[in-house]
Order: sequence, then C-alpha cells, then structure tokens
Amino acid sequence: MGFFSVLGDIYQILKHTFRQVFMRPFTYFFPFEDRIYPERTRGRHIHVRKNCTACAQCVRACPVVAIRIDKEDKMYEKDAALYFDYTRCIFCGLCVEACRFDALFHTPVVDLSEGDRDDLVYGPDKITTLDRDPLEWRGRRFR
Amino acid sequence: MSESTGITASTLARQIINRHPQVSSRPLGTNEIELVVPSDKIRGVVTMIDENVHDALPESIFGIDLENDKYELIYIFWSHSNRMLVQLRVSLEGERPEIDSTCDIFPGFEWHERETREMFGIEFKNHPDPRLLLLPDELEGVFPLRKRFQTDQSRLDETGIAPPKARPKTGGDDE
Amino acid sequence: MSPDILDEAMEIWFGPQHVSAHGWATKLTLVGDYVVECDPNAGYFHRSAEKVLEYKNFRQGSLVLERMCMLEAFLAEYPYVAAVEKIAELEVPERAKIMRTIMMEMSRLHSIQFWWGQFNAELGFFTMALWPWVDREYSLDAFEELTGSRHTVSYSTPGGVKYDFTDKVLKQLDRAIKRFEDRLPKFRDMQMGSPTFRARTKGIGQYTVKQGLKWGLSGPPIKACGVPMDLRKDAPDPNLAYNMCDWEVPITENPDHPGESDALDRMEQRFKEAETSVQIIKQLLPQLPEGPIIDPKARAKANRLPEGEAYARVEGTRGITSLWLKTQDKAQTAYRAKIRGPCIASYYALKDLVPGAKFADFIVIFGSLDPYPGWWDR
Amino acid sequence: MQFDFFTWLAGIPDWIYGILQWIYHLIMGIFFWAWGVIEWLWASVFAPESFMFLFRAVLFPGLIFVVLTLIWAVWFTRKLWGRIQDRRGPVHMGKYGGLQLFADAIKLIAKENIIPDNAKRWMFRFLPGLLLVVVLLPFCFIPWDFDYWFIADLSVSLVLVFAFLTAVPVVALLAGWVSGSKYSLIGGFRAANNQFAAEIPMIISSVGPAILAGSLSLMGIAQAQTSVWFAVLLPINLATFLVAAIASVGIFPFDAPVADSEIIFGWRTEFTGIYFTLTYFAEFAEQMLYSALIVALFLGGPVGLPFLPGAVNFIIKFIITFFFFVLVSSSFQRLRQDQIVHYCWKYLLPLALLNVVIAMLAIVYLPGIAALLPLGGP
Repeated sequence: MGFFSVLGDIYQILKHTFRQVFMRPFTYFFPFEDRIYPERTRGRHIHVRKNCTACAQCVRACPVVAIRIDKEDKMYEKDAALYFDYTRCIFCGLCVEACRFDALFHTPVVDLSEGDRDDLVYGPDKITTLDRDPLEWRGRRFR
Repeated sequence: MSESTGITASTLARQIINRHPQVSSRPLGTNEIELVVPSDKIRGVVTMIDENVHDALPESIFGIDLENDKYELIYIFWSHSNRMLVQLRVSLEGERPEIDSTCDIFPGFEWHERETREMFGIEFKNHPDPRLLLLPDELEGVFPLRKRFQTDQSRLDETGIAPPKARPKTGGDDE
Repeated sequence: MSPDILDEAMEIWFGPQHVSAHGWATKLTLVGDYVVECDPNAGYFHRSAEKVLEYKNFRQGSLVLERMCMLEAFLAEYPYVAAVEKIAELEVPERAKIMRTIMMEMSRLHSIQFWWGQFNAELGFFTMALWPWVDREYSLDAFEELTGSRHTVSYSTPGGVKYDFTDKVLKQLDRAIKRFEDRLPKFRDMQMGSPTFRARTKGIGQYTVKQGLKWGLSGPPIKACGVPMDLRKDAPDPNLAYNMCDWEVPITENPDHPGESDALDRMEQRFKEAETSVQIIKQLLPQLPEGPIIDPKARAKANRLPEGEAYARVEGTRGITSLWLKTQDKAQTAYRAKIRGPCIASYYALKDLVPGAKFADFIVIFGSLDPYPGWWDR
Repeated sequence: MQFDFFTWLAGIPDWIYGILQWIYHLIMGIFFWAWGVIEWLWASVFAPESFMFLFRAVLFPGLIFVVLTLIWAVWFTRKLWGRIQDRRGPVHMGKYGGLQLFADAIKLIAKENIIPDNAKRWMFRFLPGLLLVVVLLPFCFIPWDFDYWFIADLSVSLVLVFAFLTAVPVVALLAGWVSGSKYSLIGGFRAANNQFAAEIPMIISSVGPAILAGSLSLMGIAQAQTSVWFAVLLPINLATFLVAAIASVGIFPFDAPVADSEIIFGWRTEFTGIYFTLTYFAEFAEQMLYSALIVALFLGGPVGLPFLPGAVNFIIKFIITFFFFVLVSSSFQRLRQDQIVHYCWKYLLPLALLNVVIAMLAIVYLPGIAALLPLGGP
C-alpha cells in the first residue's frame, strides 16, 4: 500500500540524517587550519628581477591591464620594475605563460586580503619577495 | 517524436528555393547549409523551416555590423533528429534597418530579436514586446555593438610600455 | 482571463534583491495564490561580453567565455577555442582531445552537483543542499590540482590544453568519481525517495517536446521529455573524444505523460546525466595515450587568424552552448563573436510555463530548468 | 473686637509651630504608611513559602531557566544542523561556539531598527515583544517535577496552554499585515494557514492523554503516567503530535510562512535588529514549549530513573525530544501551503482519532491495562 511505502521512505531518510549526526564534519577550522595548496595554484605572483629582461611580454599578454612596467627602475643590468594591481588581476596565468625568461611565477599564496585598497597594488618591493607583515586581529595571528 | 521526416539540408534548400527563387544557398559542411535570404522573404523561409522540419530548434538570431550602415542578420536553426544545421543570412542597409519579426513562428526568437534591436538598432516589425532586454534605460538608442560605439581604452595608457600601435581597423578599434 | 480578475491582482517583483534571485528579476502578477502573468526580466548580470571579445586576442578570449558560467568553466570556454581552431585549421593532439573530454565531463558532473544542491536549497532542504556540495569539493580539488584554479580554470587553449595530467591529478579524479558513486544510492533515497520532494515536483512545470523546442530549450530540460537529443551524439566534434567510448544518451520517460517532462523528470534526468558523465570518464581514462598536449605551431597560428567564419557548439550542462566567430584577415581580435547561452531559452520559457502555477511553485519551475543568469545576460 | 498688634505678633510662633506640626504629621503619616507597606511586602516575600515561589517563578523552572534553555536550544539546533549538513556549526565564540548566540544577540540589538514607511509604527514595535511573551507564558504550567519544582498547576492548564498558542499565528498575521510589505502579508497568511492546518490534529492528539488521565491539567496527566507512559498506549498520537507541532511552529518541512526562497522571510521580512531577535527567539521558544508538552503528555513527565530528581529526568527527556525536533526538521523538502493543509487534515487527523479509539478499546477489552491508569481497575 502506498501509505506504508511512504512511511518506509521517511524512515530511510531519517536513518540517513541520523547517521550523519555522528560523522566527522567535512569542513575545517579555517583561520587556524588550512589545506595544502597544490603546486600549480595560481596565487599571487613573484617577480625574479635577476632573470627579467624588461621585454614587457607579460604586460602585453595581460587581458585586464593589471600590470604596469617601469623600465627606468633598474636593479640589475636590463631588468624593470613591475607593479601588479591585484584589484584587477584575474589570475588567468597568461603573463606567466608569456614569460620566456623564468622571471615571473605564480605562488600558492592566495590570501591577499588587505585593509586598504591601495595596498593591493604590489610594487617592486612587494612583488619580488614572499615576506610580508603578519596579519594580527584581536591578538591572534593569522599568517 | 517517433515520426522522422528524414529531411536533409540540401533537400530543404531545394524546397525553399523552389518556393522562393530569390534565395541562394551555400554548403557549410556535412548537412550544414547557409541560405542567403532577401529581407522581405524571411517570414516565408522561416515558416517553411517550421513546416518541413518537425524538431527545428531556434538557436539564435544575431546581427553583424559591416560598417557604413551595412548589417547582416544571421538566423541559426538546428534539427537534432536530422542532424541538420540551417543558417540564414540576411543583408540589411540603412541607419535603422527594418525586418519582419519571426517570433510568432518561433517564440524562442523573441529575446534574440529584442537583443539585436537594442544592440544594433535593427527594428523588428510587429514585435510584441520591443523593450530593452539587457541594457539600462539610459543606453536606449546608443546601440553598443555597432562598430562606431567608442569604448573606454584609457586603462591601456597605464601600462608604462609605449602606447600600443593602432590596431588594424579590422580589429574593431576605431581610434 | 477577464479584466475583473486582474483588478484584484497583486504584482510582485521576484528579485533582483530576493534571496534566491541572484542576478535576475521576474515580475509576477498574482491572483490569489496563482500566477496569472510572468514577465522575466534580464540584464542585471550584463557584462557586455560580446563587445569585450572584440577587443581581446584569441588567447585571451576563452577567459571571457569561462566567466560566463564558472560552474561549467571547462565546457563554457570550449566553443571559443573550437571556433578559433576551426578558422586557424589547427590540429589537436590525441592526448589533448581525451584530456579535454574528461575535464569537460568532470565539469558537467560538478555543475550538476552544484545545481542539485541549489535546487534543494530552493526547496527548503538545506541538508541535501550541502551534501552534494561536499562531493563537489572533491571535483574542485581535482580542478585545482590540474589547473591551479578552482573555478576560472582557463584550461583549453587553441591547439590543445595548457596543463598536463600528473599522477596526483589522476588520483584526485578517481577520488572525486569514487566519492560520487559511493554516495549515489544514499542520495537517491534522500531525493527520489523523499515523499515531500515528489509532492513538490510531480506535475509541476510540465511541457511537451514541441513546446520546448519552440522556446529553444536544449540539453537536460528537453532530454527529460524522453527524446535523445544530445549534441555529443548528434554533432560529434572531431576535436573531442566522445566517439571513442561507448555510451547512450540518457533520457527520462514520464510514465503518465509520454513526451512531456515535469520537475521530477528533470531531477531524474540530472541523475542520469551525472551517471553518464562518470561512465564516459571511466572509459576514457585508460585510453589516455602518451604524446604532446598542444600543437607546437598553435601559438604562432592563433596569433593572427585568416578571414573566416566559424560556428562551434558544445553540449553544455544546461544545453547547447555555442559561439559564432567572424574574423577578418590577419586580425588579432575577433570581428564579431556571438555567444549563445542555453539558459536564454529556459529563462524565456518561464513566460509561458509559469502562468497557472501556484506562487510557491514558481521557484520550483525556475530551479528545475537550471537557468544561470550569466548565460542569458552575457 | 479690637486688633491688638502685639498679641498678633506674639501669636506668630504658635502659628508657625502649628504649620510645622501639620507638615510633620503629614510626612510621618506617609512614612509610616510606606513603612507599613514595605514591612508587609518584606514579610510576605521573605516568608519561606512566598520567597520560594518567587524563586521558582523567576529563577529555576521559571523565566531565567527558560531563557537559558532557549539560548542553549539555539546553539544546539545550529550545531546539530551543522553536523547533519557536514559542517561544524558555530566554532569561534567561546568553547565550541557556545557564546555565539550572545555575540549574535549583541550584534542584532546594536543594529539600527529600520521601520518601513508603510508599516503601522506602534504595532510594528509592539508585536514582536508580545509574541515572545505569549510564547514564554505557557512555560509556567509545565510540570517539571511532581512535588516542589513547578510553578503553577491549574485544573485546565492544557486548555490554557493551547489558548495561548493559538494567539501566536494571530500575532504573526498581524505582524505581516502591519509590516506594509507584500512578502510579509503573504507570509502572515501562510502562518495563519499553518495553524489552521495543524491545530486540530494537535488538539485531537492531546485528547488521548487527557482522556486516559481523566484530567485536563498537565500535572494530572504527568502524574497519571507513573505506571505506564502514554507513549506506549498512544504511539501514533505521539507521532501525530510531533508532526503537527512542527507544522504549527512553522520550521523546516512546514516552513511555508517563512520560506526564504519564495517569500524572502515571510512575515519576518521587515523586522530588523531587536525585533528580529525577539521573533527569532519566539520561534525557538515555541519549539521548546512543544518539546516540553510532548514530554509531559506522552513521555511521563518527571517519571523516569528513580535515583534522579524529577526535574533532571524531565530535562533529559526534553533534550531527546528536542533532538528529534531538529532531526525531523532537517530531513525533508518544504511542503506547499495547500499540501500542508491536505496532509494535516487527511492523514494526521484520522490517525490521531484512530489511536484514541484503539486505546479506549484496549482499556475496555484488555483487563490489565485499566489497572495501570488512574481510571481505576477492578
């Protein structure tokens, strides 16, 4: 009879939900636990100025005009300073693909949050290194 | 949909050309055909497609701006059971060209026609609901997909490299 | 309907700030609890992608496409890539073909899992919304392992693919498929076995094949009527590997009304679609040959294209996704690109499908057609 | 009579003294009267019986205890929903997120109260508080323990509790009406519709225990279960009462009044800040009240493990009942409002009646059973 089969269905569903109560949750305790990001993760960039030839191929490849090049600012013989605007960047990877001199890479760092919008424009001092100020909030350190 | 008319693209083209001799055809691929249709015959051709192909799927209508007030309008139909693609090409001219609406035959074309109207300024006569579809009200009559619509390219000056060479006209940049 | 009835009518805007209206708004006219008029409005999500495509070169173009629908990014970016390949006459290596197909099917699986959760959330059942989303995380992990990004993958490129499979990627793919298959019987109990789900969806939003075709519907909404209309079989793409494996087009027959589909059939159809995807992936994975993943001349050839027109289509999760591309000689950018999203038809269909339904069923009809605003607003 | 100035001058001090005396007596009169009132109050409040009554009414089974339980219930529900949905639930504030509700409440109370232009301002401010009061009042009739730890025992307390609970959807309907929003109005009518559907099956289900106990007082019904719980004799009534209670509260499978994917948040759409907090608390308080009623009517009230105090037994059973409330409310898709009426009247009502009839036949024809009940046996 239809009525009893419906009762059976309801019992099945309640059984599944009841079991789920005692399972380990899937999510993790985010700012204190984090997963390991894969090697290929397209996070923020790092610019190796030693290898850079100031060819501006990355600037031309960028679909959203997120990269600005300053050819006057030289640290080595023929390099240039890059300014990355992470308010515009879409992390498509075309600039890294365009670089033929191993001078530009993605890193697995993806938490780019800043308190100020201007801080998201990474100048040559920030884009060439992975060091950054730790983020502290209410006495707890998050990175 | 058990019955199968089993019509092929070339048969359909022949039937249409027999009825409307002004239409010319051009093969595109296997069982894919393009019909060049004069703008006053479009309702007749679309009606014939509706009658002869039982599962005609109205895929899209869109315009192309060929500059100098020349436009092309492309209708695409697809039939799953016959594996047949029909593409109609209509040439239009003028500042605000006009053509008959076909959305009473295929209701699915209604929004495509609305979009083509707001983007290219091609008027569809007897369209039941000629409002703007995607654009906000202040862009009424601006027709953004026409080639003469200027877009803001000022970001490119920020890159620091020499300003890029003027792109070829064909690239769509009217600077 | 007589004008007297409309005097008592109440107009309600469903969206654009409604909880379940993310990027769309529909004006409903209610008489009592029944909808008498439905006026879907588009344009809240418009990003002028077709104009943008006229300014992007052929390697950047697919990035715009995949942002149309991030849930099926592998599928969404493919029509652009295929159209460029057709005009540039690029040869795609065998390995790249199979890898593309596998990832497109994974993308379909992921998109269906997302829709599944979203539909249940719209039905007020958040448990069953989050369970498929957990499985979806496994697919996303595989995408991230392969391409480095979870949603905006930018994987296909004219002439092949960008990233090669590694052992870790294969392991992640296996893990995602195994997770899906493990949980499938449980989900069937929770979904198709649920009396409340059957009560809410049976006979809701019913249409015939002919009606659906007239609106321009394709994909699962039309296959749920019991007709095998699938581009993967009907228009086999030489650059994809669907003909290298053995599979049937999934269809769902409505037992009471043959040739029609209601919301329940469309849910059943999504189950079958996901199973078919898994079946295809499982057959293709062992067939993966060694070799290059991209045509070595592709970079040079895709830089400037000859004059031409191409129409490329793919069977997306939601229906036929296509791109019509026109180029001029030695052009770096497209002259005209027309994106045809599948959901423009399913959103338009609400206009005829909703009147006569109850107000509470509006969201069921909407959800069961799986429209995604990115596809009609572009 | 001649006016003598010096006599008049000599009389002034007497006159002033008289005025001062008048004022003195006035003040002392008021003081002694007030002192008398305070003495009387002091004597009556801190007389042992009176003081303990106040203690019970305000502290332990009374207001403070109920509010603390309410906070616990919100935390428990959120945590349990989290676990069922593969999440963690609240984690950050306090150990295991225990302080999350305080954080939420402080945040909500500190928020700006937005009152729509179309709203009736006075009613809009007044109704959420009234709702919480109406829902909290019936807690004074709950028989937490037999001898001491209960607040009030009335011969018709069961009827009184239902009378209070009937006011809840009226308040909801009014709240939806005075909000001046279409979504709120629809939600208010749906709330009334829910109560219309669920009230009768619920009352019929509670008729069973009342008849078997021969009493309309909750205390009397609980005391009648010392030898056998009514859940044994009336299992179907227990189930129907649970379902009808869920429908009456309007939580998940029956949440048409606040269906977030259809009518944003139903009659609560326009409430912000403290008003929303009050309605949110009222929903959980109603769930708790129904759990407590189920324990008192079917699960023996304070009867249980003999070595534990009665109130502890009651609370243990209360927690288990509340767990099932949450479990059922997170397992089904939302029903449409006409389907709610349909199921409640077509299935719950006959089932509830059926069980009462079966129990009566059992008392008459099975000799052992009547002896277990206060009806008395041979």
